Amino acid sequence: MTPHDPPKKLTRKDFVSDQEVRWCPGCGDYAIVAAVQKTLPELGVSREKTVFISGIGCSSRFPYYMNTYGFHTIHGRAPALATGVKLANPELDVWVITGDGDGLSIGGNHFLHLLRRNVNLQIILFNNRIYGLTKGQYSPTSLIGKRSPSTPLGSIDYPVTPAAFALGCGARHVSRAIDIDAKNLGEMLKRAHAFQGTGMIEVFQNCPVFNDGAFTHFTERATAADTQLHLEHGKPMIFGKDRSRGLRLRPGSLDVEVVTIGEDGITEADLLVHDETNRAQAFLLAGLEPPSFPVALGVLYSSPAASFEGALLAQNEQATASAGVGDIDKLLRKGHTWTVSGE
Amino acid sequence: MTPHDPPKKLTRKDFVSDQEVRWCPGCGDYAIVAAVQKTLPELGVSREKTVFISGIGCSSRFPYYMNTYGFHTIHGRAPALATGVKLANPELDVWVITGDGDGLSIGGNHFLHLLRRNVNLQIILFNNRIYGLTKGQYSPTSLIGKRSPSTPLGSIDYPVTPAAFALGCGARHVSRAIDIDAKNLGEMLKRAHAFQGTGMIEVFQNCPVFNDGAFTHFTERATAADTQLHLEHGKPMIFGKDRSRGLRLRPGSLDVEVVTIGEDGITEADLLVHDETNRAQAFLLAGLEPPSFPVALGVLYSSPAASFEGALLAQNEQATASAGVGDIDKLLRKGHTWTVSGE
Amino acid sequence: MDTFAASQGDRESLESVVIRFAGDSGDGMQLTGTQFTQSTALMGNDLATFPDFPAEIRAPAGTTFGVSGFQIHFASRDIMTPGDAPDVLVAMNPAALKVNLRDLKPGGMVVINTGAFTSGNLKKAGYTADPLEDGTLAPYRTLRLDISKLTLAAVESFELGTKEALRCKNMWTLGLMMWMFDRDREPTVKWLKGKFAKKPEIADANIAALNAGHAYGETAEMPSGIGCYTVPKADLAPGTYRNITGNESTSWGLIAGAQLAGLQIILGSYPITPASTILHTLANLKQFGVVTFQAEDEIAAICAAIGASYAGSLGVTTTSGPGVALKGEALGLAVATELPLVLVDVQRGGPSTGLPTKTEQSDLLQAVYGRNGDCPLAVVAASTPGDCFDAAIEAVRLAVKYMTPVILLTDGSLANGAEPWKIPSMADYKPFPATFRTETEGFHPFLRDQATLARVWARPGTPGLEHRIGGLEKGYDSGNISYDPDNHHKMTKVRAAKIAGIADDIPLQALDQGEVGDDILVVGWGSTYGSISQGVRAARRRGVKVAHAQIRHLSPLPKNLGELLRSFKKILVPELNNGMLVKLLRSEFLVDAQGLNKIAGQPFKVAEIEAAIASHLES
Amino acid sequence: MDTFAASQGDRESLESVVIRFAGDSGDGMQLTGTQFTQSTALMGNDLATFPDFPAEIRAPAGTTFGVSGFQIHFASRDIMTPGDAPDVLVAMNPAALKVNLRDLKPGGMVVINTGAFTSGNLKKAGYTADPLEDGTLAPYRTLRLDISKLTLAAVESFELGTKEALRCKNMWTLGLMMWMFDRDREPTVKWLKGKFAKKPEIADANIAALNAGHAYGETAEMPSGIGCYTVPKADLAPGTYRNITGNESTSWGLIAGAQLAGLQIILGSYPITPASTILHTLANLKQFGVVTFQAEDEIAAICAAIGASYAGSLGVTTTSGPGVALKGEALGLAVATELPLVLVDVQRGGPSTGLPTKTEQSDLLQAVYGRNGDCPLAVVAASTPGDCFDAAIEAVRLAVKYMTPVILLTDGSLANGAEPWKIPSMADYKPFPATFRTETEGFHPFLRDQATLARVWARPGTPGLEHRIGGLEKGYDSGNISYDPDNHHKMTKVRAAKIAGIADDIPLQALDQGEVGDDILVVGWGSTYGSISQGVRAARRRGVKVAHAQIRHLSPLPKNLGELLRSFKKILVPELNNGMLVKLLRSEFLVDAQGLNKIAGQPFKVAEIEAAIASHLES
Ligand SMILES: Cc1ncc(C[n+]2csc(CCOP(=O)(O)OP(=O)(O)O)c2C)c(N)n1
Ligand SMILES: Cc1ncc(C[n+]2csc(CCOP(=O)(O)OP(=O)(O)O)c2C)c(N)n1
Ligand code: SF4
Ligand code: SF4
Ligand SMILES: [Mg+2]
Ligand SMILES: [Mg+2]
Repeated sequence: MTPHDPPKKLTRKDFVSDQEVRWCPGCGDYAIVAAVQKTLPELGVSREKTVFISGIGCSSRFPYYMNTYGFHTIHGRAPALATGVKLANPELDVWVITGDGDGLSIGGNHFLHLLRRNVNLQIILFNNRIYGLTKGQYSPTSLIGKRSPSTPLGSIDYPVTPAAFALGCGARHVSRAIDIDAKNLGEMLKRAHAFQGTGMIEVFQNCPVFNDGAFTHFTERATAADTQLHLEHGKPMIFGKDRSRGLRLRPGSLDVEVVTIGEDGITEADLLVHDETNRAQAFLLAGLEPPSFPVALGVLYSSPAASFEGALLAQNEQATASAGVGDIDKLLRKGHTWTVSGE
Repeated sequence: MTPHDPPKKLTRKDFVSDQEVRWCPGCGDYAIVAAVQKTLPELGVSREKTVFISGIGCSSRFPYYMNTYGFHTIHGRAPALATGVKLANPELDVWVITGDGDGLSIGGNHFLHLLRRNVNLQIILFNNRIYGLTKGQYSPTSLIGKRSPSTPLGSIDYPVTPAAFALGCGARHVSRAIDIDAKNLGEMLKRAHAFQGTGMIEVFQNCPVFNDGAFTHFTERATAADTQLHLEHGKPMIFGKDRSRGLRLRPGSLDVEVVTIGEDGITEADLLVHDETNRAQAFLLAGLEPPSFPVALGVLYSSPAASFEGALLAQNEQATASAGVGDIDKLLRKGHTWTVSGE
Repeated sequence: MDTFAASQGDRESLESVVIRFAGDSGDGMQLTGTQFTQSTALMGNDLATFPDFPAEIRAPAGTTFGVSGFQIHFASRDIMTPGDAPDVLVAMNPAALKVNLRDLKPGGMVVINTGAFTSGNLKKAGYTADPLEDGTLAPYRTLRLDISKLTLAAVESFELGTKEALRCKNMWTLGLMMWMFDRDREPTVKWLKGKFAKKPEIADANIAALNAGHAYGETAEMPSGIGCYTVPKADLAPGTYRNITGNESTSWGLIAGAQLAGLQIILGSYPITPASTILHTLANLKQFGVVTFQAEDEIAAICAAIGASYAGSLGVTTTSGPGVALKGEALGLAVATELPLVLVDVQRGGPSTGLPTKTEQSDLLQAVYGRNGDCPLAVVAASTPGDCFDAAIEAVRLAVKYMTPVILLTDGSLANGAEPWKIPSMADYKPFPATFRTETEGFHPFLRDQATLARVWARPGTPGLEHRIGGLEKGYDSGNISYDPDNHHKMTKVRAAKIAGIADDIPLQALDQGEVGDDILVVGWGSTYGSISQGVRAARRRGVKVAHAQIRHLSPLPKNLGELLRSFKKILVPELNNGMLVKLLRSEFLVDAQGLNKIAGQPFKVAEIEAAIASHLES
Repeated sequence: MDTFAASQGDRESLESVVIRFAGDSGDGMQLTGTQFTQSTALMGNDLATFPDFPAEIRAPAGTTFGVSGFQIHFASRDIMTPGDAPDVLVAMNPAALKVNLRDLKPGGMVVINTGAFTSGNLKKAGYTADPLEDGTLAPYRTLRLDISKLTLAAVESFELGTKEALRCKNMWTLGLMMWMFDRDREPTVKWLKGKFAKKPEIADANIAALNAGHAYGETAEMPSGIGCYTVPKADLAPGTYRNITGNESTSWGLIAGAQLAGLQIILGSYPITPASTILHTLANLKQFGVVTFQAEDEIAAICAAIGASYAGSLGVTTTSGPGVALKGEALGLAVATELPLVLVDVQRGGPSTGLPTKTEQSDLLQAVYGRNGDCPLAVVAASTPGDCFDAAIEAVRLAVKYMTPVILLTDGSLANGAEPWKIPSMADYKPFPATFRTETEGFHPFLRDQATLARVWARPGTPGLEHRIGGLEKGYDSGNISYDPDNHHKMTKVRAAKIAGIADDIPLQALDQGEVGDDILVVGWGSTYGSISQGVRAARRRGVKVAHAQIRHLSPLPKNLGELLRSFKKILVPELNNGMLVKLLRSEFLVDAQGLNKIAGQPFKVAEIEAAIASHLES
């Protein structure tokens, strides 16, 4: 380990690298990189201990723009690379950057195993429901009927819902934000960072070139209040322009419905209260979609547990404690040996 | 297509191949192959249209024992191979055979995409919570603390729950059975086969050599009634030796509790009624585990939708209908051409 | 355009011209180039093109890494390369000038949109001084126009927003260049009408810009050194021609091959540059019975193709280098189970992600050797964009006839480059129908045709042929799993002999130019065909005794190749890699072949080949 | 055991003996063999072993595919192979006899457990007649005993169930064989006590069986032709010895190498036969600072290793052929980012799943060429089980010094085979500590050491060295992404030169036997060392002028190799594949090397090498 000075007070600019940004004008990625650059100083982290690891895709160029350590790896494999980094040096603060193609198409398996292992790092999934870098083919999150160069008659695969998938994988911290909603995004970055384990953030990211407006039905300012449900642990699930609507458990079944406070005698007390630690509830929330439901944003699920690298490295300490620091000469001579003397 | 005679009445024996079975004595795989061989004649399928496709693992030797078409492919890739088979010939009746390592470790990504696409085939996951073929390393479904050749101090990864994972992937038919419970297993095979889409069956399979008794805490005859919950659509969730216990929704939250009928004024009417089409409920059921809860068996979730190959091949028909059967000479001459005459 | 010179009055006749259109990614240079090409093709010139995209993503306007280029070489004689250096550079902004000027021939012409030479753009391009002023352009003839302004004026009446209106400046420029080189605007007008059928005002504005650019040339007085030209028809073989890119012709060749085999294609593919457009093209041709499946990853793509072949279709998978690296294990399964399969590898710059949008030939050894075990398969390469059609048919033929995976190697320059192509007629191709086993008597799945050594193809669904196959070794006489030592030896030898035997079924290696007895043989493969061919021709014109052979079949190699090679004293092997074919030739035939290697993401220049021949002869 | 003959009274002294223990998978033959080996090693004989497991899974008892074998060759002179053909076959059941009898030397001895020759077992083994009766055994000397019954009697007093009791029959057999060849039972007794420490009655029963077998030999009258023997000590170099398998010594070598480099190992691995036991061994050695990570798949395994190297540890990944095929793309990333990495490939029979439990050398070309792009790396091979230790250290050294992935090739026969190994002392190895950049002045991540061309290693966590790397091409002078054509050419050449330069840092190729001027040179690599060495020795004894070179460094090849090869008129290259090294030698040095190829999942027999030398000399 190199000596580590107490972090001096850094600013956003300290995290901006000297590389020219190569995203299309108007790309949602700009807002995300800005949010990260703004948030890092607030987290009090140092540049040298921060590492961004990405796969391949437009989003995966992210590390180049961060004045920290960075590794732009190969398509889909960033979670595995990042796991190796944490095993080698658990003190590093690792952020994995991936896209809906990179993370859920070619990289789906590593995404699964990273989440279930609960390696202590943050993973930001840039979901633009399209393959940007390869010029606009549909992705695993594209909605059915998506016309793209590879699906001229419209896609037919049922899309995967990243948050639901993550929960199925055993993820322990699942959250959601919108590229241009800097406030909530910043908050989600902080929450994921604070989480001891894999903090997963899905960011709905607009690709103006190949999939413009994929999320406008719930990101538009005008209708946001009615189409977004901002979750807060311990708080009832309220939304709507005048905060008059809410989610209620449909009596006697595992299902929710939208209700209006004040109508049919419904009060705030009838609403479902968000419990971040309830996995089944998070799964249900992950599946809600406009127009029938608002989109659930914020921390859907958060339930800490030991981190993978922590437990693994503890075994190394345990082994050393019980067997002593390994001595190779002794190792080679353990068990049956015999000596031939020079006669 | 080769001409296809109406299937003659076949028996179990017709589905037994001439290859010697190479599993260890006592392996749960024997019971599963027997159940499949017994069930196929009951489904009225023909040998020549039936195809078993597997990856690599003890379980993946399955196709050799079936007197049908079979393909023992490479590790983890059977779902992708099988998708290709269905695209080439949707009339084939395809069964994918995989293990917890084959399907959820190296093959996790293909498992995900097969399920979300809803290709019309059946997939049987032999879950013995261990890598059998490679001599006993822990697998993604091994419980924490599993001592194995690669984890002498015990495994530390949180296991994946196959049914919950499948639901997160967007699976539309998720069921569970026990290797030696021939009745329920046969039933599940039939249900999966009847399902138009990917019918997923997780089979708890004992590996007496490397992971003996992994499931005895709920498969033992003596305690089975108290540790198994057999789901039936539209029926209340009752279990227990004298069928006196049941699952109830914990009032006001997305959570269940075990209750005793007759105690505290609880009647059957208070119990949760199984709804196969409720995905969030299925997710919750998938996570129930002894000793606090019984293990949910049977069809956890079933919600049909168009099959992938059906929709894809329909596009081909649509294209042909609108553009006419392709004529290559015309294709080559479409667009700008010019003629050079021999002067 | 050796004879290129100024002229003011009548059109000067030129034998050949190389123009490079260059601008920002957003400037529509690819379209401009394509339309110029289309029109040039219709004029009856021979031509070759080379589009050069920016790497990966649309960069912010004005930056050098966002520059997009399109080079066209057209002539009244037959040509085979997009040209070494442009005679004319069209630079739509400072970045385009910055990146491309160094390639321009001394004394060449630069057409400049001065309207884009703002101080902001100059800075973005990395210019500290204005190249229009500081003498940078002194060695060249320049035509400086504020194309932006001229375009705005031309489309004023359509009342588009400024942004929309400025989008027409590529058409204005195209119009001007069409005037300059005497091209017909009609095809472009037609194309614009079709493309913007739903937005006729946009079509009309573009047409107006096109015409205005042309009119400008007709009427405005040109500075000295700038004239107008004509390039007479080339003497092409009679027939109907079209312009074609390599990825198009690969796609069509696959369809044609499948039809000749009587099979449907199942394409399993995962998008990757520069192979993706094959997937796109085939996805639009479903009426040909092609099923296209965009898989979740490279491995699933090939595995689905293998599954499809197992089920009796022709499995195809298309990718580029990194994708091939991922497919190695599955390729091995196809070799072991002896199933037909075509893998198209559109090679690009490596290693690793490398230079994704640049061309290279560095997957040859991966194609031949990149799998575990003794794992032989057939490898075929295409040499020009149009040739991809025949190469694809050949790949399908070998795959089906020999029950083997075949790797078809093309590359980025073939994929995106275009050339006029004499359209063949399907009637001229001999069908090679696949046969499926139906006879149950004596059947086992590894029964072989004694001539080809191909195993039988027994489709699931066929009554009585139920069988199991897999990646484990199989008994020669039963097809069942076999761990027998001698059997494994025999099967390994049979698999090798099957591929080696293809040599009896492919043409003998011919010389493209020159003859046995010449002083030196230049041996190439793949997309270097044009450069080598022209380089050799030039050297021969100078009296050098040099011959040229271009190898299509790389595994197995042609039967007579060793003898042919040994009949030359010197052998030069130009490759766009660090030396791969040269290794195969040396090890196979023990000839002292020497490499000429360029690993710069770009095709050989004709001059580079010529120079290498000269220096190799001296050495 | 050429001098093998019957004797009844005193022990007859033999120079060498080959015994094969064979039985059902459940019969504990591997244990029996290992214990016999242990004891033989302690007796001071030289020895080599070859375990031969059934493929993949435990098969139902009594079947031929469930037969497990363990061959040991021990002698009073130095030997290097497990022996061509057994002198003694121990057959615990009919299937074992069926599978192994054909390998026995004519006139050899068969020890048979007649108790297992039930009609059921005969049928399972595929015998239609009883081989004990039908003359099958006539060419051999047989010792027929109902070992099952004798064992039951021996352990009667322990009141085990019959099944448990019968489990002791391998110890009974071992006791008998120890009597026959004069081995010490003590180490086995000790081992049994340790192994069954928690079940002392099982330990005692086994010991009783062992002793009973021995006593049987002492007391019972042997049939004619069966005697008792002794094999005197071998003349081994002085030192402390142990018995070691290749996978053990590979594991230990990796640890030793990491310690010499001052690095911790992060092993990313996915289980696969026959490599898994390296993972198992290292998982048990956490006190050496090795972190073992069983990844979700082959790709994650290597990617985690690359991540670990990026973070400043030594990333290692272990696998076999199909796993290597999957790791190609990631290997390319490690080459492009120039990170140290050791990939251990324990080769097995291919292609595809092939023969997973059998040995082969067919990944050589995959190791050298199996990636997209020009993607050079170093390749090192181990030649004996014990040599895996030094080969692993060498792989680590090159990886760290040259910032490159290194592939270490071993194979199934090395992995599971054992030999007595003179234990080295760590003090005899020169450390090669890794250095990490800390100086910020003038830093960029692709700064190179001008001697080795290795780039600097700048560990995340180091203040002031923040930087970004990746798989895209990098500028030689900045380390930033570069699409510049000339830069790509330069970087490709530098990557190649770095690997080629390793040739200056490895030993010159020496001759193991013979000298320049001999009539023929036999060139091998990897596990063929023992067979070639003995084959050459035998030929030389017969007066043939034959030399032997075994190549450790396969990429780059030793500097003097070309010269050495060219100084022989004939070159023979035996390989357990269809011809791979021979291709490299021919293309690199243009020498007419010829292959001797065996692709049967088994090592060469000494006699096969000898015969090939003879026939090659004649040709
Ligand atoms: C092995 C391999 N196959 C294919 C590709 C091509 N490729 C690069 S990025 C990408 C998809 C990117 O999509 P996504 O992850 O959603 O990122 P986005 O560009 O949308 O941010 C693909 C298919 C590759 N780089 N490597
Ligand atoms: C590429 C590759 N890597 C590793 C292996 C080794 N391998 C074979 S089966 C297997 C795991 C089997 O586990 P599972 O799928 O649970 O099947 P089981 O044997 O338990 O039925 C592994 C790791 C392989 N065959 N191929
Ligand atoms: S293609 Fe889409 S995602 Fe990629 S940089 Fe452009 S706008 Fe952003
Ligand atoms: S190892 Fe386990 S899973 Fe495999 S065949 Fe034996 S008992 Fe069955
Ligand atoms: Mg995307
Ligand atoms: Mg398993």
